[in-house]
Amino acid sequence: MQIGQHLPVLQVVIPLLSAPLCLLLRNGRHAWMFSLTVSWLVLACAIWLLLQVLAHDTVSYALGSWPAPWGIEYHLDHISAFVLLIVSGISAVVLPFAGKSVAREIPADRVSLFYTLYLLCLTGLLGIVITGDAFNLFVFLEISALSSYALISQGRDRRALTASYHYLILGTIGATFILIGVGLLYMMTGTLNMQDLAARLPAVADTRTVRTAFAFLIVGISLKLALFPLHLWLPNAYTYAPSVVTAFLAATATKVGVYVLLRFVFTIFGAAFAFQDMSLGPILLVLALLAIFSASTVAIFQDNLKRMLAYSSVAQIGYMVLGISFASLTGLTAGILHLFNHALMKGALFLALGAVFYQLGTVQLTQLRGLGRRMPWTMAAIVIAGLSLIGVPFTVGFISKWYLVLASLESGWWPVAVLVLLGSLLAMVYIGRLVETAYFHAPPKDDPGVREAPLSLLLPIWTLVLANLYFGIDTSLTVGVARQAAALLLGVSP
Amino acid sequence: MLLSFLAITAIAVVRLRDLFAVVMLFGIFSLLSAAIFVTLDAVDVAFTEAAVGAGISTVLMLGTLALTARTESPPRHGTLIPLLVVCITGSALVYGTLDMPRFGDPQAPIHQHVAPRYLHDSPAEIGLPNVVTSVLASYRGYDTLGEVTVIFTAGVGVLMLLGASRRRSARRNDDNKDKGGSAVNQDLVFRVVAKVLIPFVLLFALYVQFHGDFGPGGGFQAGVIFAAAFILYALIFGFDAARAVASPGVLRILSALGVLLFAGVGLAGIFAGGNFLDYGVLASHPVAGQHLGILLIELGVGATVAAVMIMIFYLFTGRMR
Amino acid sequence: MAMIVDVLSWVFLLTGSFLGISGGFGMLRFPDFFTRLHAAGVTDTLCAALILLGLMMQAGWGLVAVKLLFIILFLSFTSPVAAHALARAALHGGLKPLLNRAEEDPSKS
Amino acid sequence: MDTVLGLYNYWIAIFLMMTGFYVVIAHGNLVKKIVGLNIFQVSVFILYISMGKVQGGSAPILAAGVSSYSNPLPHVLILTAIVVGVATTALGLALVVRINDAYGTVEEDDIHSQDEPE
Amino acid sequence: MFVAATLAILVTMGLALIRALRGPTVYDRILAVNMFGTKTVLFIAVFGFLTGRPDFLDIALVYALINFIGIVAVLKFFEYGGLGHAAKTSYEKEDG
Repeated sequence: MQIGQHLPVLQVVIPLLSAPLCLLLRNGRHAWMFSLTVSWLVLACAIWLLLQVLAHDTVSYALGSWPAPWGIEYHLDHISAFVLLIVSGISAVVLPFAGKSVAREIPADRVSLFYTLYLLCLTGLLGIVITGDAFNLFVFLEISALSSYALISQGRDRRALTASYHYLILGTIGATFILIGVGLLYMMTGTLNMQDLAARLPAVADTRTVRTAFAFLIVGISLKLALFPLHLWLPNAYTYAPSVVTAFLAATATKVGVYVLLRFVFTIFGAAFAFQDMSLGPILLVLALLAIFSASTVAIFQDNLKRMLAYSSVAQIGYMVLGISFASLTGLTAGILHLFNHALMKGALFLALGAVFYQLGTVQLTQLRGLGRRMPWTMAAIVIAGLSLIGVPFTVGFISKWYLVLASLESGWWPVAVLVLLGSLLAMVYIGRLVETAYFHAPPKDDPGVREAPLSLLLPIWTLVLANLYFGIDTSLTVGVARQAAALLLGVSP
Repeated sequence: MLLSFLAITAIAVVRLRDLFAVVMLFGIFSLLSAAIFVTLDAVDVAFTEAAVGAGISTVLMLGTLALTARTESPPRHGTLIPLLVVCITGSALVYGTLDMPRFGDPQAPIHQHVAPRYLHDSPAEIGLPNVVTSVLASYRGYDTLGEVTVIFTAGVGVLMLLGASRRRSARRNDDNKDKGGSAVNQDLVFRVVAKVLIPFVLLFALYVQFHGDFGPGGGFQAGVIFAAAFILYALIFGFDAARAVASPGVLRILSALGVLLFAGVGLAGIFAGGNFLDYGVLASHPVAGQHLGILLIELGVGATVAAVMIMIFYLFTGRMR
Repeated sequence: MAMIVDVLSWVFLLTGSFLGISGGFGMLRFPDFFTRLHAAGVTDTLCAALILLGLMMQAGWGLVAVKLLFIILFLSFTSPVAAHALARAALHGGLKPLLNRAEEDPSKS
Repeated sequence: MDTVLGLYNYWIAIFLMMTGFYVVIAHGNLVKKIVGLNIFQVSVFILYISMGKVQGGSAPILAAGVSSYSNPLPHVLILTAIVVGVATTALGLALVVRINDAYGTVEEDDIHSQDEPE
Repeated sequence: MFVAATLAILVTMGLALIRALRGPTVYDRILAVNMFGTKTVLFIAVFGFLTGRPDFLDIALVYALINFIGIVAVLKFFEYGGLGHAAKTSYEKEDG
């Protein structure tokens, strides 16, 4: 038996198997240590897989040894390996943080349940990314969705419950739309395997059924990834969820949504169908720009910092979709890059807010006055990650903005480039508000004596912050993989 | 004809404000759709829909109603926008149907491409008459693993939401209520009938579990029936009596074990030299291996489903005052 | 012999169907709950038993017939019990005359 | 006419879907939304099963003397989807119960008005 | 002849459905649902014979079982929880 050969399935099955084991562990601390180990193991798998993909271009694995259109196949290429790395990497960083944070935010008798759900959520997200079967994607989508509903509902505020409920309703509608879309595609081609679908679709592409399927899939996926008019579930869900959950989901769930969009649009339907026949480009472009501006503007007026960052997430998803909407090599590269970069910065920001919440018990802007001196490390992390969000040079944010501007100029849409820069300005305003309050306001009179967060919280935060800086300077790995992935999706040479 | 019934029921569901009636109608809706599945040859699906939609879902909805309010207050804002959204979506779908293969057309692409292999080769490759079971457990076994995981997730999620901290107080109330007695509990007729029926139902569940290879049925349906027998027991003899038979702790372990068994069989495939979920390598002869594998994973499915369903039922009823 | 069984089964089936429909009409037309319960409860079991018996004769001896027998047995247990419990619950809930009265309302019970 | 007959099943399924969908988005009662969601999903199931039907075919359980079977694959998919559906329902209802505990109501409007002052 | 039986069952189902829709009391609806359930059992049994594959009676058995459990559950919950109070107002609304 060779482990290397079974890696694709182990990547998903390890967390899947450990979830029920975790349920059997009654002690919260054991459950945490167990999940931590599992998560690092998963990260190791993901790195190994990325190396395999870089060496062989594609890796596939037939589950149950049944050949592809009959059985379910795992199919990996650059982009899926890259997203796997993002998801498992973020999880590996978030979990060390979770130990203390969860112990404070979740009642002791539910901690092991919490980690069970966390592992299930991880399983679902990994399963979505790795699968090569359209229906299997739906099943894993539901695993991740159901577990995230339950996780979000564990926030302390009672509004976490309603937020989770709304997410459940909208998420299920989205999933059902995807189900309808997949069903229609199946009806026209007789297959569920993505490669096979891609091969058989062109023959029936010019039918109304396939067009409807396309529309339903796009709407369903957009609901899941919170594209502009369908983002309504996101701000509340992220605001009221426990800190760890927010950080994990914000950095991974929507990214996986974008991945699914890429997968369906480029691999299954093909760029020609999506962008020429269905004119997806302009639609996405307009929605993305609307997302950037409306969400950034709303973010400026938020007093709850988590909510502010949640709106900022909606805006950032806009940037990713913007990159996709160009349907050019540079545009896609920018989109995929931003996928990675945004995971880093939002992960760092939400974790830092988690640390603030851990010490203060609130994330209201007004309560943060003068925090810059009391929690210097945490606030410094927020500042650096915030700069990255704005897109200041030497941070990852700059890289993705740079490629976005490049792509829009390449397509000859210079107004879009200007708008991207204007969007950064808006980000500057809301991050600026935060910095101003934290550093230039005197601390409140009734000083509660806040101190710096413990090391075990700071370490994960700073890991992400340093990654923000590192990948902002040394871009060879990220840009290289993103360009490869984009080329593969478009079917051109890089 | 049945479809028209369905349409009428659906409209009634929209219009009625009495949630109790809505749930009853939903039960009818479920039964009807299951009957339609039978007419469309999907016997396994009908089996599941009857057990799940008409059984579990309805019971859960009733439980929720008992815990919350019974009537819906009239809507306060306009219904125009939702109506518009619905119309647009609906017309998009109708537009999409225009190029569809006609209903029942044997020449449609789905009957030409992947499915024929299941119908023609599965007797030789797997050796079961029920093709649905073959596809479910072997060709697309991984989907089924995902499905079990979904159920498991739901179980853990509900446990997280409704379990733990508040159970103790709720339970005490529950005790009082049981002693105070309701007509169902005290009714001799019910008790006698239930005593006679429940063993048969359990037997039937076992039959469905192991007969799934030949007729409609399998682990999932058996799990639901098993759970149904328990629910019946709990309803008639009181929740504490049921808890004495299967305590929540046991259920928690059982639900985890089911998933572990399924995934374990998959891993066994790897250790025996095949791929994940490859049952063919589990025994000396591939077909025998398939049989063994399917038997085991169906057991896993049944265990998890039954445990989770009973657990969810406990959690809902445990809150009743 | 086969002929007799055949005819008998048709008779059963038709009688069962007739009972079913009449029960349905009774359920629809009768004035209050208890009369409707009467209509439904009385016909339901017999209708089911007759139709299933008819089917059994058609099926001949075998697994199918055994299953049908089980269904008959099951229905003949549950159907009257359900009707009985329903009537009891309705009485319990204070549904004596045509209109309902909630039990906990002291002025009416 | 042929078109109408050939697509009748699909159209009814679509009509049901839209009814369910309407309930979900237009109604404010949380329990009813879940019911609507269920109807929505069940009608998608009907759509799937309809496409698997073969005229003159029979249930895909192999037996001697039967030659034409309906397509088993949609059945398998829908079995999975039903399970997913009930899982969602259970979780959704559990949330409703908790919301009722926290707010004392299951009407969306009342919940909004309770949250607004904060 | 099976066709006749099927039709009869369908008609009865329709009648029960109307009663379930019209109410007016909860008990009427429960009764209608119960009857509907029994008729579905019969429908499935007869339909099996109609199409010549009567091996699927398991489903009918499950229906009968689920139907029974449903009724018991309704009655049980009905006596429990707050159903009694809310019930009154809703009757009045619908009667009027």
